[in-house]
Amino acid sequence: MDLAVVAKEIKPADLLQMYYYLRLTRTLEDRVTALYRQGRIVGGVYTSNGMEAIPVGYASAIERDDIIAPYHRDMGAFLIRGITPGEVVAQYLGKRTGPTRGKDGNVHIGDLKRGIIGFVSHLADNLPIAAGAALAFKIRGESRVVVANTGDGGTSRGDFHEALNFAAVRKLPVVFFCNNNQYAYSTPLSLQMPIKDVVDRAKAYAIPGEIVDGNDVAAVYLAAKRAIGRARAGGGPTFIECKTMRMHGHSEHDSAKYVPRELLEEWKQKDPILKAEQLLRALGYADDAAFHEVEERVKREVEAGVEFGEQSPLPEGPEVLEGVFADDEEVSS
Amino acid sequence: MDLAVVAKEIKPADLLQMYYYLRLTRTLEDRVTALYRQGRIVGGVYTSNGMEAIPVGYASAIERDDIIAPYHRDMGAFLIRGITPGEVVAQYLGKRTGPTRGKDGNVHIGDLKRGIIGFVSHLADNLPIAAGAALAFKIRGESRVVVANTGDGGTSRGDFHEALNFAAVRKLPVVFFCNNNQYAYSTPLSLQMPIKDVVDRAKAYAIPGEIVDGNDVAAVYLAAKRAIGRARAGGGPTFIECKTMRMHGHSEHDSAKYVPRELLEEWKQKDPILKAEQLLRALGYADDAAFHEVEERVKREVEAGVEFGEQSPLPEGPEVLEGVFADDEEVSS
Amino acid sequence: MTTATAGREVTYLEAISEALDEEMTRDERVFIMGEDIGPYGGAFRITEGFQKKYGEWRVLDTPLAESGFVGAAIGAAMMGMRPVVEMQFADFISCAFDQIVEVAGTSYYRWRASVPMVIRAPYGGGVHGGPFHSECPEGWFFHSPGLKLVAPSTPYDAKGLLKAAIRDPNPVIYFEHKFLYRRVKAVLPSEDYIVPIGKGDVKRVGTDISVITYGAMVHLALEAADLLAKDGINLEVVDLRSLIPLDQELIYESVRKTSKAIVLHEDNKTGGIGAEIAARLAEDCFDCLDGPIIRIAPPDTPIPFSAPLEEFFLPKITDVVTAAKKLASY
Amino acid sequence: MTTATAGREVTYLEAISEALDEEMTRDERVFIMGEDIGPYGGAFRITEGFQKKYGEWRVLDTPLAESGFVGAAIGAAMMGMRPVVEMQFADFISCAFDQIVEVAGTSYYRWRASVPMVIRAPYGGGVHGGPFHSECPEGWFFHSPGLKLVAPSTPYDAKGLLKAAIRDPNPVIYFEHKFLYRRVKAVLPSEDYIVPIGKGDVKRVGTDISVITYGAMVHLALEAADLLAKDGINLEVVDLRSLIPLDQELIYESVRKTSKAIVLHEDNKTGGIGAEIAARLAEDCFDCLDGPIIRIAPPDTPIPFSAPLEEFFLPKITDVVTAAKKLASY
Ligand SMILES: Cc1ncc(C[n+]2csc(CCOP(=O)(O)OP(=O)(O)O)c2C)c(N)n1
Ligand SMILES: Cc1ncc(C[n+]2csc(CCOP(=O)(O)OP(=O)(O)O)c2C)c(N)n1
Ligand SMILES: [Mg+2]
Ligand SMILES: [Mg+2]
Repeated sequence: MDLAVVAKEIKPADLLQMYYYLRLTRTLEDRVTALYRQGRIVGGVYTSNGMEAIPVGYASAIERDDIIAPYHRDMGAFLIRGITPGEVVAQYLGKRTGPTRGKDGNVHIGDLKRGIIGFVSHLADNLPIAAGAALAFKIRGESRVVVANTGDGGTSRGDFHEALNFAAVRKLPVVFFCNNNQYAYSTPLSLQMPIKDVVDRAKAYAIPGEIVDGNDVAAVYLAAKRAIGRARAGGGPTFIECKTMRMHGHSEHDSAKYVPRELLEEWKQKDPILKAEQLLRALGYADDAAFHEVEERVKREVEAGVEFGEQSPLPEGPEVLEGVFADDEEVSS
Repeated sequence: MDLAVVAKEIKPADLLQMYYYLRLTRTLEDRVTALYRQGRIVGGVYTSNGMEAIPVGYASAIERDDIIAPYHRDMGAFLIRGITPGEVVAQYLGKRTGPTRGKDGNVHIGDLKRGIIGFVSHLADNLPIAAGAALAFKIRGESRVVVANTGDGGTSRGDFHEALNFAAVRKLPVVFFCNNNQYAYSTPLSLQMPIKDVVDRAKAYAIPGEIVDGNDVAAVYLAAKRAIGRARAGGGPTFIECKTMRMHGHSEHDSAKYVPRELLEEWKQKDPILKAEQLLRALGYADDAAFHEVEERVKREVEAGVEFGEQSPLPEGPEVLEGVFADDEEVSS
Repeated sequence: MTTATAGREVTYLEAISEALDEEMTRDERVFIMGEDIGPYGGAFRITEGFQKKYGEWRVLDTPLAESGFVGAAIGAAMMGMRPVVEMQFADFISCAFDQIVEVAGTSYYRWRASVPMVIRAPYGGGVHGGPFHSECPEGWFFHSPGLKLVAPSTPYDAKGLLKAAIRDPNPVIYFEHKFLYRRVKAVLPSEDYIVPIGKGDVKRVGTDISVITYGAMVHLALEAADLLAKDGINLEVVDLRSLIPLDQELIYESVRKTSKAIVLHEDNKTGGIGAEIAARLAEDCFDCLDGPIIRIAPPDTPIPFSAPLEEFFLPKITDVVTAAKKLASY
Repeated sequence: MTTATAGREVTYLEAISEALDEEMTRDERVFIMGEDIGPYGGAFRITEGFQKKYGEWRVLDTPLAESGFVGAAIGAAMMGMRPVVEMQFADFISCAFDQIVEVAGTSYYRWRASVPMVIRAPYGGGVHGGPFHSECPEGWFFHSPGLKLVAPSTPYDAKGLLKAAIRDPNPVIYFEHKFLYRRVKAVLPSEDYIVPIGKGDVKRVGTDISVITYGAMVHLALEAADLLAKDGINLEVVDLRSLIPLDQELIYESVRKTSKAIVLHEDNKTGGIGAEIAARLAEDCFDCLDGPIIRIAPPDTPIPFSAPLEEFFLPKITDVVTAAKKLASY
């Protein structure tokens, strides 16, 4: 990112805060991975390692009343929206204090009070939901915006098409992010779609598209700001493709041998935390001491979270039966 | 169409044959509509009135071993593939001699021996099927091609997206036609999609797209020829948008009041049969006497078909139970 | 609230239309979406005039994309709206299956997001619609946790259940039977009322055999009951009205009284709702049964188009009569 | 044909892999499609090495689009191929629901186009996969005409049923239970064999109570049977193996012998396959039943993630023991 632009467009405190969330995400996810390796977590562990700048960037760009509809590599967005490391660990451990009280696992985190639409594993299912949330805002004349995210893989699903088409026809206040990390599980982009840039998908809907460096948190943030501004002003949806790379396996059991090592080497140089530090240094907003301080802080917070998660109680069997239906006190009103 | 091009690219006999099928389609569908009005047919009657040139054009362009995956306004294609007017009437009347022996109705006609994939009402479901048929040809190294058709409405469905994407990734020998008749039932294009030309959908798949005058059978035919040739040569799919207008209601119960009368007036001047006659006259291939002869011929054929349909037996109740599963003689092989 | 048609006889179809209209007036959060429901008023004209009255943003014509607009309804519901979506025919609900069962059905259970939406599904045969305009898809959703299902058989229930469905904080699939649209009529109360979800209704009190059914088949059972009465066999007709939650108590009460049960529906037999009812009776009311539990339902085929085939396929009055006579002999 | 592993003990997972491999060798028309099945060998590594052996056009990695690739498989099957598609997890089959039930299930019935395809669906719980990596979707398809469904419980059946499914001229959904992948082993015959679709298997002969079940629950029933034997209660364990067509004769035969039935499955209770079996027994074997038909199945909720919840949700050995003891007292 051009330093002058960043200096002009992003407040130092905001950029520092993004840096903090990048670090918090990395540290938390590394810690969760360690728990997984110790056999403490069962099931899938999907991390955003190498891609943290995308959720941190877009979630930093929204306003309090806006809504996010994330997917499975958006830890930074959960954290910014107020999900605590403790809740994340509790969720992974199936504890009652997790956002789904043990009912669901890993990053299936939703909480409308904190403006987060919970997602299902079925990829791209979150996109029509996001469009519908935006429709609600439009119908009510509220100036709220929805930001949704999908992987490159998810864009091949029919629900992607139906959601973007509907959002575009109705000019809904929703911004579609795409985390293009070049793979869907083991499948490279070339076997997923006939185009090089996922953003070309947006042409089918006459939706303005943009490609940004997904490893540059400032770039993601500014692109999000622009698109959110347009959406809020009634300009309809935007599609933002964030070029990035998945640095871990698909899930932590996957060694990702199918990814060429050189590709990983190349992208290691573009690590989003590294990039953010370079930027902060160049702008004179922070130095090594400051980075170290953040490091220490997030470590403490993550450890406190692990402790919270571990000490939280598991749910009890009969809780299975609770909460299939919302209660219908409303019906008699 | 440029006369010189037509003269050079289309054999007179072929063009005359297309004219015959345009007339046969029109006369047959008009007759079916009359039967419907008399209460002889129950259920939906979907005609291609005003759009006959599209199925006639593409089905005239394929080779014997090619396959079509039509939708509900492709009567001309059924006829060219060898479905007789009698079978069509029998199908509408629920007779045992119809292609589905009374099991299914109206234009749900399929027959692999005649290279027709039967479709379900669920629009766009035929598109992944078409891609899959093309995949079979590709795997086996056969030089056969599949031509599929959809309405403008059907392009909003997820299956459209998944089919075109897959076909493009794998460069499958399939040609996608779109009958853009400006409405999906009562819904105008502007509420279906944010783009003016449906062909823009193809950009998402880097599929070559073309717009043709869907009321000009020669234009449709030549576009189909080109696309089929490319598909056969390994060049992958093409998307062809045929601009046209639905001149009847969605189904025959629908008076289509929602369509501006001027629009219908305008398109009446562009009637595909009228256009074909102008072309044939200008090329000197046929005159009024010839047209009259075709008219008489198709009338006779349609009447014979109606008689066949009416005199055919209805199926008997217990036939319901037959044919849920194909028999499994194969299994022991 | 008094309705426009107070005192006048209305059809089942009009009852649906009235319920929608009144709820849209009563509650700003209610809006409707679907194919051709705007200026056209819907394939069955249930929303005729609605767009004029409520505007383009409360009566939305959608692209032809069931998964997309059901998903959008879910999202809007999560944001506090009360969407009612129309399937043009229930048959097309298969296109939205994933959103309904995976998202709508599980969100409250997993993360406490209630999804107060209604899917209107015009379903059922007897209208010569063929395999894709006559389906009974309720069996699939009966086996999908987190969804409520209702299926009225009368104008009164049609209106009251749709209102209850719209006011319910959960996703409700409202199965409206196309065959009944213009065939059943009734004078409805002039004041606002609901029919509570989860409560069945005994449509005919009897003593000898319980016929447990719903939708269009309720009328078939009532006709059979009239015939059988002449033979001294006295049927009780239990109309489930709600499929989920099922009014198990009402079913058990009836069968405890009659000791004999016929379960009747129009959906395919295998794995249908009748199987569940029979299974519950076989488990919980075993000691009170004086004969086998007979299910009457179509065979396991798609519903065919041709008249003689469709007639063979659908349950008939004679099926009920035969089954009742068989049971009476136990 | 002799298999690579003749004489060696293979897991359920390896049995599936072998069946696929042998059928691909035996029949050129067989090809496989799915997400990550190529170089990666599939999420569960069932197709490891297949792409090397059979090439890129018989082992196709697809875009992430279940409806599209299931539809493509249907089209290829219509053209005479024998596609086998893999759902990465059975849970995602909801995304392809429409193509499966409306197109695959009805094409032969309507216009005589046979659709010889197989959908492999890794399903089931007990693996802490949470709501979307543990589903049992068989109940939906059990209620969809035109599909065959199989659900093996042993390596022998897994191999033989997959081969039969591939050779069958109809669409077959093959439910392979993830919990069993590496937990059950057997030495398989060295010669080619199939397990015929539509035939159940008595996995344990008994006299007192029939337990009718399939998939992973077969092993639960067998363990319960061992325990109960000590109390002098002798269970017969009927493994359905095929869900459609159901081996009704075998079920009836067993229950006629024992006069008592427990139906056990892992899919949600309401509207599950157990309901159908109980309903058939309550209708056709009413006179031979000496006690209620007891169903054991999870409650009507999504399958939860957390260990104590999942444990509560899934049927347990003690559930079978309790039910058997109750029945024994009749
Ligand atoms: C509909 C559906 N099919 C299959 C899967 C299994 N699956 C989980 S993640 C994944 C790959 C996702 O790729 P992408 O969308 O690019 O996201 P990424 O993991 O690369 O961030 C697959 C195939 C799924 N979750 N949903
Ligand atoms: C998935 C699905 N939803 C709804 C319908 C009901 N329906 C039948 S035809 C039609 C409009 C089709 O429009 P288009 O694709 O443009 O074809 P046209 O009839 O204009 O040729 C609709 C909504 C359907 N057949 N399939
Ligand atoms: Mg990816
Ligand atoms: Mg159209």
